[in-house]
Amino acid sequence: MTEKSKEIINKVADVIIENKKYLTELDSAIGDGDHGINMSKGFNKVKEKLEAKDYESNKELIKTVAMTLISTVGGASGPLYGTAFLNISKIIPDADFDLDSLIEIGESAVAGIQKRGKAEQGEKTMLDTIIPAVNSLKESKENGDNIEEALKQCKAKAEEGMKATIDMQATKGRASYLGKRSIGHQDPGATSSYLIIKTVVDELY
Amino acid sequence: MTEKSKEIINKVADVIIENKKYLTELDSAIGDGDHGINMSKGFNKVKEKLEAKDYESNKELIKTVAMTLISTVGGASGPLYGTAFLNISKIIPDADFDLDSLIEIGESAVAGIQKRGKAEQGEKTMLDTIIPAVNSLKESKENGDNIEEALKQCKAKAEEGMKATIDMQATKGRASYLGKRSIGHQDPGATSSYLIIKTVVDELY
Amino acid sequence: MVNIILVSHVKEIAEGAKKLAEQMKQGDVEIIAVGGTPDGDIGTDPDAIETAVNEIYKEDGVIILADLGSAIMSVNMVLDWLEEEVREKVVLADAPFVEGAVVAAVEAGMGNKIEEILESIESADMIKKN
Amino acid sequence: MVNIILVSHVKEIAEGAKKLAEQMKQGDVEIIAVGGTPDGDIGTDPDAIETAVNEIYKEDGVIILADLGSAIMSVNMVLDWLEEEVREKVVLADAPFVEGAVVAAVEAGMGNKIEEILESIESADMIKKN
Ligand SMILES: Nc1ncnc2c1ncn2[C@@H]1O[C@H](COP(=O)(O)OP(=O)(O)O)[C@@H](O)[C@H]1O
Ligand SMILES: Nc1ncnc2c1ncn2[C@@H]1O[C@H](COP(=O)(O)OP(=O)(O)O)[C@@H](O)[C@H]1O
Ligand SMILES: [Mg+2]
Ligand SMILES: [Mg+2]
Ligand SMILES: [Mg+2]
Ligand SMILES: [Mg+2]
Repeated sequence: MTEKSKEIINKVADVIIENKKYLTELDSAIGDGDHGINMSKGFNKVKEKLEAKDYESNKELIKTVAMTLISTVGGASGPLYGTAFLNISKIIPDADFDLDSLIEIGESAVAGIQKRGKAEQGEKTMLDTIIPAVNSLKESKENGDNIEEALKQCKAKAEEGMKATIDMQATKGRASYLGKRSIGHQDPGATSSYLIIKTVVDELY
Repeated sequence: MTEKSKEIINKVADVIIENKKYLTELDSAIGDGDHGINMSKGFNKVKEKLEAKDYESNKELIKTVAMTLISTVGGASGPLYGTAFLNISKIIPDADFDLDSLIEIGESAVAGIQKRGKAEQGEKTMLDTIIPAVNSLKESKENGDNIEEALKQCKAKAEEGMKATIDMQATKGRASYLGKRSIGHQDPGATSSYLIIKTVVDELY
Repeated sequence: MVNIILVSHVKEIAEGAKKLAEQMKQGDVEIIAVGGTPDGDIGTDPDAIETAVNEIYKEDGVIILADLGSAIMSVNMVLDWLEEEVREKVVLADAPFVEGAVVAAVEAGMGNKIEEILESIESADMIKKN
Repeated sequence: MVNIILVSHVKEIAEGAKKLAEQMKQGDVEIIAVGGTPDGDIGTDPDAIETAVNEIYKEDGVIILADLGSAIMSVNMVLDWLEEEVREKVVLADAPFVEGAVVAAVEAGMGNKIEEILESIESADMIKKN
């Protein structure tokens, strides 16, 4: 499974790098205009690291992703995504992911981001994409959906969550300096989170 | 009288420049170690300015001293002495100084320093030299002392005031960051004020 | 739109704070960094402060941030030299230097009034880091 | 004696604040300036923060000042990586960056305890300029 995970991460990296300009534009409107630069710096380095070495386990692979993002991103998204991946690395299995392990991965990510950023849902951050996505997986489990259906739902909810940030007022991060003026713009971190989730889902099913 | 004033200012400048190291050492103990550097920078430029041009009146001369100190000193003593001299320039007569005009000069200096620094006597600043010196002139006037006696007393009180700063705790300026630890050191600004007063007095009688 | 002057004892601090603030600014707020003595030492250059005020004074107002000691005294001295009409609209903020510069730049860029900006940057919350 | 780490988004701000603080310091307080990303952009380098903590950690404690956003988050992350014993003695201060650096350097140099220094630099009076 580590080969497949490596493929997914590489694909995520490509998507982030492709969207460098878009993410930076979003951050220019309500932040300091570097989110795309930060994220593609981080994921370029991740690609280099994955290239350079074979990884024995998903644990090791994801820990490398985490530490690389932490060392290279430079913005708040560095510690946030870094801690998310670090948390994921602690619980990620090497076997094929079932719905339970996907939920656990999602919850670890949320816990990591909240540990660092102390934000809740509704504060116009990446959590507004990720929390609905994780909740959707949990609902799918309750409903007995199969994994493909669950992933499809998850992606849809992530996108909805991302778009919902447009109407939110930021109360965490730099965008909060803008107060009400942050309303009307999509959050850059919520957008990069959607791109990551979408890519993972598309690669998984 | 402007020739004589120019001579006095030149002498004051020389004394300050001679004491550059001493004043800097005092400032190293309770400040940022630049008072001597600041003051001799200022008075070196004052000497240049006096050299370059003839001054028609004491007013014009002292205003030049003020503006030069303001432009070149760089530390708090720049605006403080600068505003003192600026105030003096507004009232200084061209005739020989009598006790009344000396008192007026002193009071203008104190008013200027207090306008800028909002300090009172006892806060371990240049005012602890200057206020006792001015008060001494006023007492001399009440006592009917002649000008030589008045100046002699004034100098003695200035020196006493300067030395009294040793036992004071600073509550204004950088030395106040040291709290109680500022006690036991003579204030650099009180010292430069004493050097100025002493030199003026010695030149006047 | 309110303009901003950053007065530090150290040139690098003033210019660095300008760089950080400008990264966040929207619209065409002007920010001038004034730092150090005329000969490049640590300290303050009142003439440079005066020049900065004259350069970017606007009816909407100017906020000055200063770090400490002689920077504060020099700013107040320069303010006293201004004509009454200009003087009223130039304010030395009771705000943390770097943190205040960033928030002032953002809010000025949003077109906030000088009183609103001051309320934000003079708040005690400005120094909370946790 | 307490040591100090200054973490800014901008290298010039961190180094300028160190310069300003060192002008006032007595005794042998160590101050490390950490600023910008590893590749010289505006931002934070958590690895450099970690290195700084390891370099100047002392039993007397270390005070960290950070300017905003990712600098604060990165510091807190690095603190979480420290061993319990070290962690307890390294504090991110709720203090204004430049103003806090100067006062912390003075008080650390005087041998004040970390709690005393924090009380001074976390006071709301630290941002008063008038
Ligand atoms: N406290 C927080 N909790 C969760 N996410 C946050 C928080 N602060 C910021 N973010 C996310 O980080 C994104 C900005 O990342 P980035 O631009 O890389 O960092 P910086 O703000 O340091 O420049 C925001 O769009 C937001 O989604
Ligand atoms: N508020 C004040 N009122 C009067 N004098 C002051 C005040 N603040 C500082 N001083 C004087 O200024 C002196 C320090 O001058 P200097 O070292 O040139 O400036 P800086 O403190 O900016 O380095 C002090 O010794 C003190 O006498
Ligand atoms: Mg950003
Ligand atoms: Mg940034
Ligand atoms: Mg000094
Ligand atoms: Mg100085």
